[in-house]
Amino acid sequence: MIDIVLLTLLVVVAIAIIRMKDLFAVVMLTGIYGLLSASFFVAMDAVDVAFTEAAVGAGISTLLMLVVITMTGRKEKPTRHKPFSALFVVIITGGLLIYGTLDMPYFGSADAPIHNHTSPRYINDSMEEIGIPNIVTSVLASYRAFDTFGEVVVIFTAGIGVLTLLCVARSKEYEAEVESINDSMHQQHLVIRIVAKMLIPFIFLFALYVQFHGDFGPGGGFQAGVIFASAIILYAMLFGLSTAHKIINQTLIQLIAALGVLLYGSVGIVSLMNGGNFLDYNVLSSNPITGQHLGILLIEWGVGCTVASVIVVIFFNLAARRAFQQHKKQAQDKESSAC
Amino acid sequence: MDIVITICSGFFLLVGSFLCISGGIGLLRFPDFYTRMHAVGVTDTLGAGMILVGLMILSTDFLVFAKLVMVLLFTLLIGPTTSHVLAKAAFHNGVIPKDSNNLRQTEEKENTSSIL
Amino acid sequence: MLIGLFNDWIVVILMMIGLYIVIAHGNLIKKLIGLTIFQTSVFIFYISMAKVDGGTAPILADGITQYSNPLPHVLILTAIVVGIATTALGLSLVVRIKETYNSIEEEEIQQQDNEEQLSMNKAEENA
Amino acid sequence: MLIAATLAIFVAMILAIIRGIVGPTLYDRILAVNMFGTKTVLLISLLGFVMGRPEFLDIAIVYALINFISVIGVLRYSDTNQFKHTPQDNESTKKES
Repeated sequence: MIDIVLLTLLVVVAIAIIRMKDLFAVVMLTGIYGLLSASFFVAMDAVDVAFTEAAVGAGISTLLMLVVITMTGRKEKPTRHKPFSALFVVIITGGLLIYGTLDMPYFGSADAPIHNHTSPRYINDSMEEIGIPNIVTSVLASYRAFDTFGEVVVIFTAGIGVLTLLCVARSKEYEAEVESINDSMHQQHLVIRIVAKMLIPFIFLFALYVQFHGDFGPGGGFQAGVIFASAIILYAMLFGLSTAHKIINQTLIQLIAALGVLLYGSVGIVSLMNGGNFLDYNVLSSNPITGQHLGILLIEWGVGCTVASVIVVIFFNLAARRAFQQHKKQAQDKESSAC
Repeated sequence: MDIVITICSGFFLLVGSFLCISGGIGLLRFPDFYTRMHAVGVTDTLGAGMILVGLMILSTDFLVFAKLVMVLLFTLLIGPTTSHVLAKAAFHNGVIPKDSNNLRQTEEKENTSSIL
Repeated sequence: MLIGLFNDWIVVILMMIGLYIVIAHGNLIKKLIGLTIFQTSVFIFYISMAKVDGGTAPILADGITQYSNPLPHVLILTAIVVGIATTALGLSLVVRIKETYNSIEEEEIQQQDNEEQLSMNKAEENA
Repeated sequence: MLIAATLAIFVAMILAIIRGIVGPTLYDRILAVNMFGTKTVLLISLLGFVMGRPEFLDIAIVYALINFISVIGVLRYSDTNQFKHTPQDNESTKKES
């Protein structure tokens, strides 16, 4: 019942997103959309997914889009031609897809093909083979560890891509001027500053809890990385980008992103050297269960480091680009007024 | 003992639900930003607190209780802060509170806009 | 049937909304948001496939026999984080496009490209 | 009683969505999103009890924290001259010149 209400609300919000021309409002609705889909995931028992979507969909993606909108302009221009052809394509495709769903197994039926192939083994045997209660973590980090390695590399590559596209060469005088732009929030908002100072340590602590508690409850490297990064982003937003740069060195962060992938890969290499398969943790220790625990701990650390530092790198570069553009604009204004 | 727990938690949950709904109606019906924020800011924190207290009474596990206390503390800390910051930002950015003199006009405007 | 396939139909509707935004809107950021909606519809599809009636979250505990399927959860969990990373890459491309063309509307960008092409052709003819 | 509270929260969520869609000013929308976030925290906590596995309250804590971060972020990036000129921006430009 709950899921039907949530899905209907999702459709309503999505239709509202089509109609809006103000991109800021669209981004706010995207935030609501993320929150709704995360509640849907909780109602569908996917607690780990809800955890990730909560941190990513409602928090980070809204923020990144906002930063970009402040750079590219807020209004969407109305399209001149009528979108009948698009509507035609969409209705035809949708009709075909709905025709396709008629063969699908009904929602929640326990004898659907998806439930009797590999998942019974995960549910029945994972406690003996891996030894941790959270099946999602054991599948993510042990049974399908190679797949997860691929995902981590994709995230790392996306970080490199953002870095290549947006990195600005910094000079001393530019830094000094950017500092004066950036610190406006810090000067004015005493209340948030103090509340954030109280909250940031909690967020870091909670991120560590999520990182290490991933074996027993919802959580793990991906979620912890996102939460860790959002605490750093909060700090950077409140106290200015240059202050954050002084504390968290960009080069160091890039190094940590690479080290996370390296740690993940080297766990695989070590298990190869000990005579097992790539990322087979049973051989890491004399007792297979201890080996699994060690392997999962190490690769969760690798994932956490990479995700946290890639998201911080993405945010820092977008925000630095924005400050750089503002700086250039102000310099131009000054020149024109001098003329 | 069980019945006392059920009645207590039911009372808190009902009061919390009432506050949540009234906050929602206030958000929808009030004429300008500041009154809406007032409605939400007051009822949101108290309503959330009430529902969380109701759940705390229901909880049997200590860890669950502790997590609920944490959620409650965060809500109590964050709710008023965001209200304050929002009001400040809105005022700085030129959202003008509606005067009682032109309240009638704005009500009419609101009605027409909600019909549209 | 209505309840049994409701989730799938909602998934199709959301997917088509995303596709429509990508096709019909010219604004690049709006297109990215359409892509996000499309992506979320796929997530919803996987997660609702994983649900088993009467099951609970796939975290082993005493006294529970029926669990939902953990495999789609794993796939989507990683896909969400990969999704935000790729969206960020798209956003940074939009930033660069804005810097180069001073616009993020598809039509204006194409117009500028066409003009540039024309002027280049003319220059070649003159030469 | 839990079901009643869940329904009440759904009603409040729907009202917040309507305000988020209609909302004439930008701040109404931020307010709606903020309220929606709080309601989501409550919904998750209640769902844990309704489904009989209340140990997943970690998610509710994350929601509460992330909600704060996103509201601060929205205010931080809506406070610039792009949207409207603020006294703070004036001050910072004065400092430079």
